[in-house]
Amino acid sequence: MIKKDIILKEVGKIIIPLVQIFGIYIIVNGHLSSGGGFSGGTVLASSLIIMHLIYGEAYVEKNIKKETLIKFISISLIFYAVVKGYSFLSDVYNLPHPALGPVGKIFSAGFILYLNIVLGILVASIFYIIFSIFISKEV
Amino acid sequence: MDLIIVVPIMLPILTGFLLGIIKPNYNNRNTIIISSTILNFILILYIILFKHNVSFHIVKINEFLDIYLMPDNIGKIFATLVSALWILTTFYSIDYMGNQKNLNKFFMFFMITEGVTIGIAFSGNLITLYLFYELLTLSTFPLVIEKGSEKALQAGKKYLIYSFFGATMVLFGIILLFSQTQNLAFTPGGIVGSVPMGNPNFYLFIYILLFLGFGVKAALVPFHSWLPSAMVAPTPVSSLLHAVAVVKSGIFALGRMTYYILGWEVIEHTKGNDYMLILVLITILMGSFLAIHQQNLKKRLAYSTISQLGYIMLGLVIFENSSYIGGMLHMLFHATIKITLFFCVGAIMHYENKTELKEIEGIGKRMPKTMLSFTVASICLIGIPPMNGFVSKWFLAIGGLERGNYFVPIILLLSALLTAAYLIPIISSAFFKGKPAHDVEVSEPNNFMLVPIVLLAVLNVILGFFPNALITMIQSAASKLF
Amino acid sequence: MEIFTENYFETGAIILFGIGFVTLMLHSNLIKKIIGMNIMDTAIFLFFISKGYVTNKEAPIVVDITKNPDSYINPVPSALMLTGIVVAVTTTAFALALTIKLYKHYNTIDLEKILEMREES
Amino acid sequence: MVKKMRKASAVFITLILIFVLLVGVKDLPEFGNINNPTNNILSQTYLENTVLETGSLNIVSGIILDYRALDTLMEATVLFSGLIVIMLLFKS
Amino acid sequence: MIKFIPLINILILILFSFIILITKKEKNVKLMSFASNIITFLLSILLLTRVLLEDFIVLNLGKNNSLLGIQFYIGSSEAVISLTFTFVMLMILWFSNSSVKKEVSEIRISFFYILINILLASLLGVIYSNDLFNSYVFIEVSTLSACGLIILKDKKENIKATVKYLIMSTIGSGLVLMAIAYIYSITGHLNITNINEVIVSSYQSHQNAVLIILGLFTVGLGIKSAVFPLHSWLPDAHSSAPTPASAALSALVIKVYVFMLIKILFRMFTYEIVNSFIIMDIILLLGSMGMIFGSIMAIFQKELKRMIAYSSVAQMGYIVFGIGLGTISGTAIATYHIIGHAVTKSSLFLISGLMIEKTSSKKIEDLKGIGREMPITLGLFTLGAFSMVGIPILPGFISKWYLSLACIEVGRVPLILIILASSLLNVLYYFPIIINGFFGNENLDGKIYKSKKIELSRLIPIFFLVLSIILVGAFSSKLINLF
Repeated sequence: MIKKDIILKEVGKIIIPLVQIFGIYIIVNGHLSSGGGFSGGTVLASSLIIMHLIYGEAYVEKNIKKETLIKFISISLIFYAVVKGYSFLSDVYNLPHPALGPVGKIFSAGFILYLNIVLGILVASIFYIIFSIFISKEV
Repeated sequence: MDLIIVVPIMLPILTGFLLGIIKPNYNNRNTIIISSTILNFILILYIILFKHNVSFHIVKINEFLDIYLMPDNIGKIFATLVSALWILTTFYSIDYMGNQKNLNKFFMFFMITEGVTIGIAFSGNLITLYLFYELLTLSTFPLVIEKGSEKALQAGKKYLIYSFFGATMVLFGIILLFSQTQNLAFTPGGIVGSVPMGNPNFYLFIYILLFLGFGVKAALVPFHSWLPSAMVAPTPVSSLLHAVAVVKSGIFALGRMTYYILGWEVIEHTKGNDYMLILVLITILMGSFLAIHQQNLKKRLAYSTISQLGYIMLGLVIFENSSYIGGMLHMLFHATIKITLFFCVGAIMHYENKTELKEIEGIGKRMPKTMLSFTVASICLIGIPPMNGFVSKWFLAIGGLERGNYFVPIILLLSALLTAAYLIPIISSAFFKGKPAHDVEVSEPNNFMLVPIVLLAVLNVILGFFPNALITMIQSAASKLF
Repeated sequence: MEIFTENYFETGAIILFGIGFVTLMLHSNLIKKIIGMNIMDTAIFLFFISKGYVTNKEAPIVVDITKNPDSYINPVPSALMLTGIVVAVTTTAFALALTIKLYKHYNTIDLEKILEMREES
Repeated sequence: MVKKMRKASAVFITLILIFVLLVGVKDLPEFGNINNPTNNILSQTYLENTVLETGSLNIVSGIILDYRALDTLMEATVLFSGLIVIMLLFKS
Repeated sequence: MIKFIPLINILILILFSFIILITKKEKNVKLMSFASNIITFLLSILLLTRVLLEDFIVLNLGKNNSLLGIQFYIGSSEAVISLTFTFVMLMILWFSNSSVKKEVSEIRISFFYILINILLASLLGVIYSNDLFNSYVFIEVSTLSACGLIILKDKKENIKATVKYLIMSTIGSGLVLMAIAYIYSITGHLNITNINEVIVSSYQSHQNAVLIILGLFTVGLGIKSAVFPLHSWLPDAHSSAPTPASAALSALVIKVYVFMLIKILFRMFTYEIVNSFIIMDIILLLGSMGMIFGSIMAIFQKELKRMIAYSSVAQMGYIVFGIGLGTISGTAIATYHIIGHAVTKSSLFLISGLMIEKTSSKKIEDLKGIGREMPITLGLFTLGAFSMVGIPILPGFISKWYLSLACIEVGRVPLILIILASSLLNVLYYFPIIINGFFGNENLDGKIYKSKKIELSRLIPIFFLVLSIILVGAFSSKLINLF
């Protein structure tokens, strides 16, 4: 196990929020600039992984439990599938769906923003869970 | 109401499954199978007498796979033969098999085999015939390996592999034929003559494939060796295999194929029958010669079967009216004769458990009725006038002469001599060797076994004296062909 | 020959693919096999992406709407390869997990040794 | 010895594969050419319609999240099944 | 709304699998999995009836735009195959309802149901999808979930088999993706129909590229569907997996890839194009070799499940053979054989699972006399074996017959010998089991089997499968006319 070095902890205090904010930025700007759910989710997952490496698993567990992450995964996948199924239907039968909004703003582009967010959550939690499985003791 | 022609096929099969399911005890089983066989015989007689040119589609899956029944004269005669002999065999085997365990399975397949054989007799097109042919292999296999010993399993495997090999050749032929004719129904004179005649070598190939394929079950010489090794089966089974069910089905299929599918003009045009004639003559002589050297009685009879089957096939490769009649007659007569011989040998095996030739000296004094019937049957088989064997051989010889094959009667005479040569020693050693008659106490088999034997012997004689009814029936069928 | 210099992008991708393939075939070490798998996938992505490139045009991210859409490269390969990359990542993760498990069972990650053990037992 | 043979055959197969694929590359259109079949009606329509129909300035994410969203859904399912399989592997 | 059934099938299956992940109670897990599969089955029936009315359905996903979006194409063969697959999967679930516990540890059971749902969804996706890259993604999903099904048993050999399978299928999907890249670079489309329009006009100018594309697709999909020389992963994987899983893998999974090969060869390229290349002869050769060598290798197997796995290599040979003939009738009979073999092989695997569980031994020679213990089970096995051997009216016979007719049609009569030879070889390895099972006595004495009672809960689905074998045979002419 990695030695809990004071420098690591202090730097982590600064770095981790930056990384998370950067990831969230990538996710929500997925439809405006390059990036999107997957890349942003990976960045978020990397922040969680750094947290796990520096402060140990218990610390992460205190903030986010594995069960919650799994619930996140399942719920976000369900949301994604339902929304996309609905949008496929609405394309054919012109059912109502959210307005595209002003092009170039954050809140625009219909479903894409929400799908990006969902994907971000999904990817982040899946990658973190896989990492924690790999690193965990029982292996 | 054409559905009735399905009943003789389904009744024995259902009886068999009934036996398999409810597993009755000795007496119930006997009543069930005896009543079922007799009922079946009556049904078939009814069909023959009152149902003319009936036909029935059981299931029509697509243009080639329709299971179609159409009994004509030949089929009816074959079915009668089968059902009649089956009754006798049933009585015989009830006594022979005795009261050993899991006989229900034996009789189950015994009954199923009867149904399948009648199905072969009634089948109205080649694919139905093929289906029942495969089923016959599958349903007789358990009878062959009934003893369950390692030797029996080996013989069974041999039988299975030979039969499936033959069936595969048949299937190949059928596929090639179907690709040309798009039709497989039995029609007198053949179906190939109707479609434009293609390359004769193609039809020659088909003919040879089908002949050899069906010939495997008919113990044609290159493929005969399963028959002697299938002798491990209990005697009723082997008598059925030889006299009635299996080999005769092969012969019957050959007849169907020759006269009802390809048509004899076509075959003659391809010269296929000349090649086959050679094989058939080899079969006749080789069977007789091999039979002389056998010491085991059942093996001797087996090889004699091979040569006698050669006679019948002679009637199928010489395209003459009288030789066709001769072949068909010999199919029936050989059935009755050979089953008699097997029953006698089986009785000796069962009561004296003697299987070798040298063991049975003086057996004729112990069981005179049995050996007397054996003698009658042998005389018939040798073909001494006016016994029935003579009639059929006469027609065969006439056919050969009409065709101008003068060596056919010569070969027939020669093989008759050989027949005598392998049957007379049994009789002589049975009657004229061993201890004098007065100090041998007579012990005949009991009536379950004896009555069928005597009945069959008498039947042979009767058929020998009054064959005309049969001849006219066959003639009416043959008149459509020639 | 000059066609290879013109299609230098595809040529390089193909050679990279060959390197990955031979790594996968040659080494019996599972980790090296997985590395080979990844090189192969990356080569294919490179090959596919190169299909979308058009000389002196820019990435398909609209900065001002008024610009002529013809001034962007073909976006389809990029879109497809985003999907492909995630698939490859998942497969790699699964392969690594299998390797860990195999190591727990056999104490070696040499596939040939492991396969030989089957013959013994 | 057998191992050497296998290695040699592996190298041989790879060389054949590379050669075949390069022959294919020789047959492919020129790299980066504007007239390639890849720059066809499909890519043109994407470039023109994406911003208008989906309102996403990033055309790629517009494609993967709207036009070809089924791909992305399945991609998420791939991730999901990968997670399932790995969890399954380490459940004991 | 009916035209959305394909999408609804896939969505329902994966949605329920997502929900199962966070459900705790095992009862609810089973309930949801059954519910989703039954819904899918019924919807597939509905879809088939619709397709029979208007002979194909095209569904555009994504702005309802046939050019930009992803397209589903459901012809009659797709509809029939999806109906068959859903039916078989439902029967497998019914069977495994009571028997998964015996092979899979308690905590992994919910994963089994998740993987089954995802697997079926991805298979249906590969069948429906008319878009190359989308099919590729579906293929990856199916590969991962198939691997998961294999490692449900926590044994050494399972993991080893999975590693083999994973490496082989990664190479396969790599080649497929490469082929997609090539085809995209010479046509610029991903939709099979659009590619077809472009390629028919322009394939002369890219002869080598088209040949290489055909080769890459054939090898890549051939690895995944265990076509003969590339089958080395199959026996380990299919024999070590738990019984329901191996039934699903051997009956459904390998078929899908070969069906995608059919779509690519004959719908994307046309008969004229593929017949003008040497590739068809190679495919024909592979099929013939598979038919012969698969059966020969099956003869020498000691374990029952390995033998059945090798026999499915041989049966894949039949399908590939039908494809390799390169005629419409050959393709139709290949599609028919996909269906017939799906039902037959699944029932054989489930029955073998029952036998193995009863005798608690994988070996074939330990099955002697099993017919006395479980006559009904061995009887059903016999019917399945008859279909493999080719007794008339059963699917195996009909496939052989039509394949032979197709051979005559293209004037390749000697090939019929290969078909008949392989059916003879089938006799050689299926009949000993039946014979020894029914008539081999020596094994019975001194051997005490477990309880004699028949558990209907697992015999009924097998019975339905065997019934469907007979039905597939009985309606063969209608089916083949559909394709």
